[in-house]
Amino acid sequence: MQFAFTDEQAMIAETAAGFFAEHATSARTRAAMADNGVDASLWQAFTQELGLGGVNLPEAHGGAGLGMVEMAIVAEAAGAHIAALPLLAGCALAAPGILAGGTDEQRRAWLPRIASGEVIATFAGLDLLAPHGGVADLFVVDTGSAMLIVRRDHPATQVTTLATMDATRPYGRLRFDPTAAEPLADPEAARAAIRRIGAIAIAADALGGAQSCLDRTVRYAGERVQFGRTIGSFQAVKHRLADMMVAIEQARSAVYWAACAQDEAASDADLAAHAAKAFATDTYARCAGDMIQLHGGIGFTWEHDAHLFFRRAQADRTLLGTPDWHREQVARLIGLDLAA
Amino acid sequence: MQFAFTDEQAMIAETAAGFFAEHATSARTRAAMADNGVDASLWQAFTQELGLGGVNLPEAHGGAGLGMVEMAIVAEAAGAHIAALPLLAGCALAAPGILAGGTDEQRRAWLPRIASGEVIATFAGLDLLAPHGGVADLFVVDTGSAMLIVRRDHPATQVTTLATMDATRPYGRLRFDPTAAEPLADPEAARAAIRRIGAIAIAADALGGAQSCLDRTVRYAGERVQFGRTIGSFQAVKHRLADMMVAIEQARSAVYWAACAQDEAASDADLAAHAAKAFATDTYARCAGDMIQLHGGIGFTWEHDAHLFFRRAQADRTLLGTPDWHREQVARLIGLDLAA
Amino acid sequence: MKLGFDPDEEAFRAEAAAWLEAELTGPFADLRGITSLTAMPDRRRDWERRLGEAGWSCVGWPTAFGGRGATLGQQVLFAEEYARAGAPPRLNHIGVELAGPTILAFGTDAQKQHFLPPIAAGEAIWCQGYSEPNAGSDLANVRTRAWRDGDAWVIEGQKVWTSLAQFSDWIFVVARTQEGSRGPKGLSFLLVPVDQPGVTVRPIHQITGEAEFNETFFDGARTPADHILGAPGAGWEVAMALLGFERGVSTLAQQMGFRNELDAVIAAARANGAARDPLIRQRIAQAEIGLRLMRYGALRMLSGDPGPAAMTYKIQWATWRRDLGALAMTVLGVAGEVADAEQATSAQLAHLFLYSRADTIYGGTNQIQRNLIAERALGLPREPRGDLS
Amino acid sequence: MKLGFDPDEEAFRAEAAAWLEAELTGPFADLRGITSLTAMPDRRRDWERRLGEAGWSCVGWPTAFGGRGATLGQQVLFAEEYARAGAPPRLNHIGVELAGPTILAFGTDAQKQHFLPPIAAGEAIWCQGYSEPNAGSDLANVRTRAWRDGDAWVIEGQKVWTSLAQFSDWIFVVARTQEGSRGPKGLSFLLVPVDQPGVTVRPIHQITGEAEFNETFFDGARTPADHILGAPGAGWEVAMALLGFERGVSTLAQQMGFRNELDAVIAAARANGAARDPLIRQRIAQAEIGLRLMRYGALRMLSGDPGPAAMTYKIQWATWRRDLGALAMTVLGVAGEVADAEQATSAQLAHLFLYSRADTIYGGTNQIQRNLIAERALGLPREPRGDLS
Repeated sequence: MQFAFTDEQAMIAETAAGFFAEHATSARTRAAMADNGVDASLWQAFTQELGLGGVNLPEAHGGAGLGMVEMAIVAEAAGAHIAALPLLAGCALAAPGILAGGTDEQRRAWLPRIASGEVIATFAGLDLLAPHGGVADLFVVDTGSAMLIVRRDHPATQVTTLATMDATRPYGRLRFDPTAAEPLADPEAARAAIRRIGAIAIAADALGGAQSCLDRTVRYAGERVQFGRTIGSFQAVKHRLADMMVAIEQARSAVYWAACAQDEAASDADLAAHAAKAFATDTYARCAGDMIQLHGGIGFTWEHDAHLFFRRAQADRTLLGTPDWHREQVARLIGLDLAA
Repeated sequence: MQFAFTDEQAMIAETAAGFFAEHATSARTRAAMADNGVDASLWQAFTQELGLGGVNLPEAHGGAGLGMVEMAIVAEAAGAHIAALPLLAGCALAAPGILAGGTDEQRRAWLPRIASGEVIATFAGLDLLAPHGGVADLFVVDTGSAMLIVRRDHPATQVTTLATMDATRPYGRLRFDPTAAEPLADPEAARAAIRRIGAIAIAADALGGAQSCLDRTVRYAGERVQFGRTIGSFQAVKHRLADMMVAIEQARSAVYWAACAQDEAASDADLAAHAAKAFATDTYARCAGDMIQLHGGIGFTWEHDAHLFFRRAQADRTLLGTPDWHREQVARLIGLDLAA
Repeated sequence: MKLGFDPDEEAFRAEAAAWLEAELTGPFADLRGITSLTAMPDRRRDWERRLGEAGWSCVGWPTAFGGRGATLGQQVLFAEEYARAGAPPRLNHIGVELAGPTILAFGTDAQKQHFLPPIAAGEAIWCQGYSEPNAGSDLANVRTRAWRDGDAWVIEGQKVWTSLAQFSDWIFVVARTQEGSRGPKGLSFLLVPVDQPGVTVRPIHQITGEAEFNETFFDGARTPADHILGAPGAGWEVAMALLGFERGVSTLAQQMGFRNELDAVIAAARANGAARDPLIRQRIAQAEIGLRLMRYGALRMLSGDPGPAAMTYKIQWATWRRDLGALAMTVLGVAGEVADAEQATSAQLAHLFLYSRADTIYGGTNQIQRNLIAERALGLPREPRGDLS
Repeated sequence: MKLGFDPDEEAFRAEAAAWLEAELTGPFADLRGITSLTAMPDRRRDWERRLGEAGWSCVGWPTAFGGRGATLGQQVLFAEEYARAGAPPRLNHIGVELAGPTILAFGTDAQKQHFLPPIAAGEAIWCQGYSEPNAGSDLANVRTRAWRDGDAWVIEGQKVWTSLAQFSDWIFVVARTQEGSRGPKGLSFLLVPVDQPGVTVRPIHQITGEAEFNETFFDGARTPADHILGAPGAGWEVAMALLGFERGVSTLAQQMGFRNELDAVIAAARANGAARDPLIRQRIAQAEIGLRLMRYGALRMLSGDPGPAAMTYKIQWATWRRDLGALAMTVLGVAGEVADAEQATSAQLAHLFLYSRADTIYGGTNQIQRNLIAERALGLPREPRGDLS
């Protein structure tokens, strides 16, 4: 038992943090938001130079051969900078689905190209809304029974990009011909992997975002003067920030518990993923809201980044199930339905 | 439209506040708590000298001929001093039930004696728990179908007084012979009156209690020194107290809206009663909890009155339905179940 | 205590309702149901004029200044009927509800005669120059300066969050007229025409993407010497009194807007089945209760002597609306986050979700409101001022 | 990162579990399942001695002082097995978890030899003398005085909230030894025997009706000159370091107690049908999540370099437990408010509801915790001290 990063994990965390801090600037994110929601050169650098497009895929499939903890580390760093890239869609949804439920052939066909960034992949559930669907080449689609691989380049495939509250992860609405789609061999395994890995990756994104909200607000509170004092000297502000930190530290425990449990195939891995998704995305929404509140008027302007966090926090809450839904799963898993 | 006390109502409020401030002292309340939950001489003074035992009963039945607003005023004042007397049990539950659903004979037999304090009356629902049941001479009992009048002096009637969290309103568990009980003529009318008037009276008790929690805590915060400052100078304390006041002022609107709506037989009288019960008792619980918190260690001692408020707040929450249950009734009444 | 209305009040209500219905199905049908504060400004200016013409613009004002001399009950009813009819947001809200009452309270007879009738007639649209980049919550930290130059005031400085300035004819400006003064002392309350070379209005884009607010720059702006409310240097008292008028009858009209928003949430929940979810039901019920309590709280305030309880209103409604925005998104789920031609409701509620984050900030943040309540209503010690400039 | 335990750790776990099972079905069966901190003190003193005898009292301490020299993982496992076995609350919690580690960290060799083995052997029960009537949240405002008289310290003053003093042999006292000093300066950390004429312990009845806490009066109390930890006047540093030990492995044992309480709530909800209520389900799930996150938060702290995150633990568990108390009452309804021979659970949960209100107060109120986090972890300005005495 050692619930702390290994040296290698600490190095990955440092590398990822540095990478996004340098490249995922507000200006570039806003340019991507105004375009199709992907900072293409960021994505290229991430997959090619950093080589982390397949962080959690086996080396045999072109990945880095690392685990969920490392995936969470990367997602946390991306979330901290609201990076506009299809990391969640590809690495945490589509690829794990293909890896867990695909045939060898399907894995060989797609996973190396997803890892390299050559193919942008995403996932759509019953509502046929796919994050980053507008730019995706490949869709894994849950029809309720089957799990299908749908290619963008098939003539029957149509994607309508929808104006989306979180423009760093715009949804596309998918139309396709099911008879032309290719089913995954083991839909249950694919579905389970997507649910669990997706939930943890979103939770990690939320953790990174929430921590940024806190960090930036602490900085602002130390600079902004009202009533002849920095606003960070007011106890109401201090306590609000302290409460953010309390929640964030719990979210951090949740994310890495869930990631570890996934890597170790622990018996509580499902419970942990639900807990992490519910807790971390609630925390993010609250911290992003508090960020706006504590910035006052300036936090309500388009030019300030606060609303980028606020919008992504909302997207993190609802994608793959709301916090209420995940808590209900926890209630079920701990046996509330058993007879007394 | 004039949503303020009339001169007469203001006078009743002043009289009631003065009466309870003088008589319902902490020492007397604690003596009643250690005994049977009734300060007998307080109850006698209230019914005989003040003549308010039938504040909301018609003069023809020995009452003061006033309405629900006046009843709420009195209950608020009693709640402000956590008075140990069967005001709720008799005036807001049993008597309104008999008045609304009883025959003329039943009304004549019991209402004047309840108003005068000669008979202590109470109410029990399906769980057969009656507030102040241990000292009651008369029970109105809801069996789910019938509403019965049960006399304590019948040989088959047994009451077990239960040690109760709120010892100013101890529950008695009733056992009785249904065949020996006397049904009310109109059980539906009795049930509706008890539900609505009881809910508003409890809400008024909660309003008075919450306001006392705020007043006493403001006073303490102005006296207690820590870190060389009165604790009331700390923004965290100030803001907590401000939030208490915000909630209490809403609770006040709720209680008197509900009381007026009842007196005017307004179409939203049921909704108002549910709203008042939910909001005011939530507010009381929160203010009583905050009172303990802001008093620090001393607020956690038996000798300090904070826990008397805290216990009564809990009793107010659950008697006649929890806040959640009352909100669910609001949800129903505003048509959430109608088709889209 | 009495919540019902008298027959003569009900007669007034019927008259108002009939007039509104005729206008809003007739010549102003295009404005019915509009909720945006920035939509169709020209037509809404026409509407202000029409209200003025028919005597429905400032119903509570004395008839001498273009009002209707309505009683409190009548004002309450008009506010409700106005909203019930789906009439548009008042383009001149600030003139009618804030500038007007302040001029009524502090103006000289000549000022009242000069300024009030054009407001009532819908001819003079007003906006508010309080906040500055370094005086947001700290309203008294005003740096905009003004000085006398002959028979005029000259104004230099910058205001921010000047809502609707782009449509306004007049702005009231709190400016520092006593050199070297600090805090609330040495300020004056000036009435300044917007359409002049010395005034520049620049929109601020807010998180919804719209530009309802502005920065307003004063660069040698001028206004006649007698366009000052109260004595020179006594502007703070005027400015604070004005904030009190925000808690007037207009709150009821505001609440009818909230009613529409809550109804939209309820409709969405019934449409998508969320109304069957017990968690959603609780939150909708709590929102319903909160809205009702705002109404009865407002009626208590308007009915007599509310005492310091009135100070609780701002934080109440702001918090309520912010929570409603969050509830709306919970009801809608992912569908609330995407623009979809079929879902007008979704766009309205997504806008509410974002926009309502400002409610707990502007006009005094929730934190400032709690300070005010604690200090002025509960008598707790004031926050000490620091010595950073 | 690794959450699982190694085989040798699991072997240690099995050994501990077997020993505990044997004792708690054998000679100490009467103590099994006890949760009250005040119940059966004599038997729990016997239990402390038995733990010491078998080397299970202070498993993390060096063997030289009566410990077992266990690794972190082993300590974690022992804490869990101890709670899982239903072993009673440690009567000497303060000695084992606070006094002992502080003496280990700050004591001289002679002090370690003198004080530690009796703790490990269950022979010396300790309590804590920090708070005073005017130094609750303001811990440094100590008025208890001590001075040297020959080869002894003489102590005058009053402590309050001295948990379990009635069962204790020793008390550590933060006293002002430098006349005229203020705040954290001039304090010393003294180790004082309780059983002497100069020490009087008087119970405080708390809102549950029990008397777990005490006032402790020092009226010419004496202790040998060398019974001081750290230098005279440097007691504040020792006192603060001690508070850090509250976040050690014992948190895991505490959490196993929380587990039992949450399980009682879940059992009650399943028994009375509340477990089918979606509102209750949400709150129970949230409590479950909160408890798990406390566990993993504690493991993060214990596993390495938690940094300032450890400061968040107190407010976390205190708030969690307070909320659990409220949830318990919601689950039980009116039945939770009455004592009923058939419902032992109800009494336990009603007690939790009342008792847990103290959790957010003692050991640093939630407000003080937020100050600490804001100032020490986030680097925000400190609250200014006032000049009232």
